[in-house]
Amino acid sequence: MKALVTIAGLALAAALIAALLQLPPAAVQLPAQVAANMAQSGVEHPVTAVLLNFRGYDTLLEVAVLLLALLTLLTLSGGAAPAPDGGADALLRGVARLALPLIVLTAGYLLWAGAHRPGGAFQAGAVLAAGAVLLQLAGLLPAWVGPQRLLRLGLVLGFLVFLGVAATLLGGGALLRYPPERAGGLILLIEAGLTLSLGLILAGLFLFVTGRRS
Amino acid sequence: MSTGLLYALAGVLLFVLGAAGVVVLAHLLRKILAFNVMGSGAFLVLVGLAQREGVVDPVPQAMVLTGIVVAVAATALALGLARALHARTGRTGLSEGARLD
Amino acid sequence: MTLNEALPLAVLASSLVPGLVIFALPEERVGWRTALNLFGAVSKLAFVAWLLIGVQAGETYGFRHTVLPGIELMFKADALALLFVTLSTLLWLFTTVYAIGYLEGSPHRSRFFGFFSLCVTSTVGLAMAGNLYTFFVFYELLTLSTFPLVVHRGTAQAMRGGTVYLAYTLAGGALLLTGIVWLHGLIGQVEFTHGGVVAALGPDRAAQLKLIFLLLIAGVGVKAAIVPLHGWLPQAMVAPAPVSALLHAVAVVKAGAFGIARIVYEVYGVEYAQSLGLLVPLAILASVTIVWGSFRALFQDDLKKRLAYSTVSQVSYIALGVALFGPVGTVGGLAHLVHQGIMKITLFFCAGNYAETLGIHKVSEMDGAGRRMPWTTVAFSIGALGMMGAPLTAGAVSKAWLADGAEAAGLNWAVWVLWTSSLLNAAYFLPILWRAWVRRPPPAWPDEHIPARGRRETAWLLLAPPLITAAAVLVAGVFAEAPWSPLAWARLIAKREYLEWAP
Amino acid sequence: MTEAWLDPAAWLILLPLSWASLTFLAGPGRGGRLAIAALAVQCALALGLALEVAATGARVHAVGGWGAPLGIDLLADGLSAVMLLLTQAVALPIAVYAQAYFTDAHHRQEATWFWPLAGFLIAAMNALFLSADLFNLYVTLELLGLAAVGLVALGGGAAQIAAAMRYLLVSLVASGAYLLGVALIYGSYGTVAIATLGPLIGQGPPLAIWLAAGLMAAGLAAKSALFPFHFWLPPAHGGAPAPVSALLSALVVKASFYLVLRLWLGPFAPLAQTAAALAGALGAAAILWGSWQALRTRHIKRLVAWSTVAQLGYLFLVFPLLAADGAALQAGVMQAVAHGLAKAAMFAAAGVLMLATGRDTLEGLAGVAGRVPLTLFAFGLAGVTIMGLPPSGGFLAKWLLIDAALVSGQWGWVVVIIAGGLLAAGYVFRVLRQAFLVVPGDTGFQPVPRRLEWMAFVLATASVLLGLRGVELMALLNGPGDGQPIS
Repeated sequence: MKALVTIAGLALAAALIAALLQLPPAAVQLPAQVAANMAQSGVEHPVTAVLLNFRGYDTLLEVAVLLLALLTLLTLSGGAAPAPDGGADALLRGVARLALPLIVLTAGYLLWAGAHRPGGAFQAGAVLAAGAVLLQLAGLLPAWVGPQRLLRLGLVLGFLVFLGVAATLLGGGALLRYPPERAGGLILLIEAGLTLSLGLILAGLFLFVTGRRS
Repeated sequence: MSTGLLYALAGVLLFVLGAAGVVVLAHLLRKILAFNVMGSGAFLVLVGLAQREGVVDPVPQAMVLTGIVVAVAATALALGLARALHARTGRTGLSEGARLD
Repeated sequence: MTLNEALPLAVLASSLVPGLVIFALPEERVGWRTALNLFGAVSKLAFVAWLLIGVQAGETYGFRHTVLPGIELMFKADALALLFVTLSTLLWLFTTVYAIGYLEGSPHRSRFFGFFSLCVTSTVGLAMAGNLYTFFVFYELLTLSTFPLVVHRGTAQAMRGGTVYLAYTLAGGALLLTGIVWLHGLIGQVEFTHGGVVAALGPDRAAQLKLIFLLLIAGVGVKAAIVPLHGWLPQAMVAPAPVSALLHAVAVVKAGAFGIARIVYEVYGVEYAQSLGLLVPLAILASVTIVWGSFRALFQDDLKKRLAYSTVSQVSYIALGVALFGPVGTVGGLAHLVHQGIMKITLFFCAGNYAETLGIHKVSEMDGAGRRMPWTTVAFSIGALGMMGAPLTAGAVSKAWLADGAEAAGLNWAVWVLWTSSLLNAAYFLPILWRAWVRRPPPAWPDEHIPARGRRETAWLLLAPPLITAAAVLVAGVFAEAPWSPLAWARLIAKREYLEWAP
Repeated sequence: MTEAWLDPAAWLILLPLSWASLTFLAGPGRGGRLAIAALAVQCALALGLALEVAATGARVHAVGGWGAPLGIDLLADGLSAVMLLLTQAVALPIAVYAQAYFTDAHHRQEATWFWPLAGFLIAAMNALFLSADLFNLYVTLELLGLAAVGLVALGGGAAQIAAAMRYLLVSLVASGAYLLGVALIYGSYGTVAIATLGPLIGQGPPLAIWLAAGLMAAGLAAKSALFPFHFWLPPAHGGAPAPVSALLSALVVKASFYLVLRLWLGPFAPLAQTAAALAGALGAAAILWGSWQALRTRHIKRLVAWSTVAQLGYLFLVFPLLAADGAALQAGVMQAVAHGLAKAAMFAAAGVLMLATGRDTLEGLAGVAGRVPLTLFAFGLAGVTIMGLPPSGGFLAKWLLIDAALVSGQWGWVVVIIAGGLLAAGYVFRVLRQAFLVVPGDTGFQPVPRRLEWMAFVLATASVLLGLRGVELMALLNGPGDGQPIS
């Protein structure tokens, strides 16, 4: 088995490398099109423009993928009692308390910065989630059990806002077709919603699972 | 040879390495890590190959961001399943499963 | 939709709709079920009578529905179709009456009568099929709707019989399908047409056409129980008597024989089939089956199995008639399609009566049965004599035409086949009659369910159907020359197939 | 052209996404009625879209208003309209079934997040059938894969989790291969829009495109459980709760097949002939091996799941015949639709049989025919389609396949198709025979909600009646006029 896989892998790698080395230049140049349409995109950073405007539909589905992962984890661990406090040491607890405001601040900055430089909702949400994980490790935040209504609302809010915007814009002629003058505001609205929800989802991926010691 | 192409070639190697790992390794954690190596390889090819002429292309970068999030979700799900399997059977791999089902 | 389109559909619906309703009826609604069954059977008969009158007057009845581009579900109630439709409809009526009596008080009757109606629907649809596609649809539906009837008793033995039945018929269906699709690819939709449709393909396709003929005949030959494809028929005798009666004397085996007639006359055309040299091998195959079936029947002690082997033999008379090139043989074969049906159903009804009344299942148990059940035994005797081809019975008429047809076709050996078979028929039927009439009855019957009350030897519902069909055997024999006899109808068909022939 | 506001294509994606989130919000085990109502609307939407496509031809919805290649296009043509119709038509009865199934005491604890997971699953399929962008298709594939894995794990038992894990790993490696293919394509041409790629690949593809096509086809074949990548399917489909098995077997595996077909007929058409014989050979192996295993297994649902492995093989037989005859495409689509309806019916019926007998083995079925006759009838009708007997949709599919094989002189496939049908009869009648056995005494059968029986029956009847109305489906597939099947 191993030998077979090795041979197949080597052959595939060799073929791929050979293919890459003889590749002619691409026929379509999207960067030029991206640059030409930046003014209508409502943001200044090209990656954000692609992510939330030109290919915003990908992002919509990608949030659904995250929600799905969380849902499945919930079916696996639903109803388990949270583990007793780990009793983390005082130093960790202190650091976590100090770091929390900084984490929130950083997340806010990343969200705002996404419009014109690398950053945005995912990065911000990830930082928030990291904060939640840190708190849990420090024993300041209990692990989560089956989500209550408010938490469920928080988890799907970003996605619902995104969907709502997408559906509303359908009236303008197409799914997610932002009017250029309002694009910036709408994208910020979506990003804000996503930051909260993605933070909760990513945190949930950890906090719903740690509840149970196997 | 441009930097972009170099990245792409490295990506090919990582992809093949990771894919082989998923197939060959027995421990689920290793399989999951191998999958991540494989995914990273594909991302490198996507970004690197598009920029082999030296022009920065934001489209594949955005795609890779999407891909990373998908990979995060998949990894979390896989870890959750592995944990649940371990909790119920004490097993850390699938191959022993053949006997049980 | 015009009336001429609607009538064939009405014939189908008159058994399909009651069947579906019966499925939904709770088990205990006996009255409703009986009413529905009889209403369906009688209204079907009325529709068929209407069709008969119309077709004789030269009307054409048909219906088409496109299923896929180039594939149509197509019904055509022509003379040949009506021969089979009328037979099935009449015998369905009698069998329904018989089955109501036979199954009284047994479980799963809704299921039984539901599938029974579906089975008749399939038979009638198959008879009226206007092209090979439609023929195949109903051919397979017939298999599917009869399987639950064969295994109705739910015993392990019934399951074995059902499995053998399925294995044979589905495999046959697969061969048939291959042949049909192949032909379809060559000439498009294969509509049944007087004189055939494949001759236009030209001589360079002859080899392919021969192979296709082999596939088609092998496919329908399974249901027609042509040797060596007959193995399922004796096994399927585990079914309840009404099922054996209708399905294995009429619907299923006749579907096969009827298919042979359609393929030879209206797909290949007799003349073209003859020029390809396909008819003589078919005649040989039919002859082998006739003799082999009769021969095997000799050694069966189980009454229904003896009848089953007799069916194997008798159904091939039809195939033989079709294979005899010339109108006389055709008339004989087609008339036998009807005659054999009424004779064999009589025999199966009687066999069911012996089993149901006295628990007699074997020939060796029949001693003196004629004294205990004279009327049943009279009916049985008429059926048996008909099978032997005794004068004044329907069997004599068809055998005479077949023998003439063989001579006309120049196949004198086929006449000898018919004689041999008649002798063998006598050899396996006469001992039964001897035992029943002459031997003394045993002190106790194997398993007497229904005690004799005065002149009534068994339940009326069981006795009336075989008496009527036995009477029909005589009527069809004595009045063979009447304008409404099965023979007259067979001549009408032959006249239309052989355009230059005047009967 | 309808108003953009009412574009059914967009709503077929938005609606299930919305009810998936709302049923999550409603809480564990809740939201069934909302889902059923929404699915009814989706059925109407799919029908509306199909009528529109049939009347005016394929239509494009440029998401964000940018248009390919900068933006993502949604494309609704005959093929996608057929698949969308199938998806909604199967999902609605199965949702009604699921609601009754999960209120049953034995299965209530499995219900937790069924509705949101099912919603995302259906949204993913609708999105996949409509997408005309290779990278967007990757995202929909992942969405679909994770939703399916989540549903398989729903039961929560060790066997189910192991099956889900195996399914997830296959699915991830497969979509990884697909993604690498997309990366190579983007690298070669600078776009992933299918419409833009078609003419580019037609000009003589470099080696990278051949490899990309191979990687993508292999990944999708693994997701479709094509032999020899089928090993994950029987435990996953055979172990999940009945409504889940129905959705997975009837629809999910078809989604990746659809994508193979779409790519083969579309951008990869210039490369298509190379691997066609291989695809056919693997399909043939799947038919024989899957049927053989279905004849051997002791468990009802395993039997049905192995039957899926076999029936998927027929879909891949289409590829070697595509070049020869237009009938092959029709056959493939007909088979996909007929099998979808029939397999959903079969799993639904199998679920009822297991509820009624309280056992999951074939042996336990003895005598069940008298207790749930409607279900057994449904199983039989679905079986008619699976065996490819008339007048079912499966029969038309088989007819068209044999026709295409004979016309192109490829006799070998005919033998496989016929043999597969007979083997299918073998395993379908294994179940029916056992159910017809009469057993004496009290068998201890449980009562079953009638709604479960009726939904199995409705789906099975649809799969058979499809055989009488093939014309409409083919007209939709071919588009208005007698033009080429799909652009």
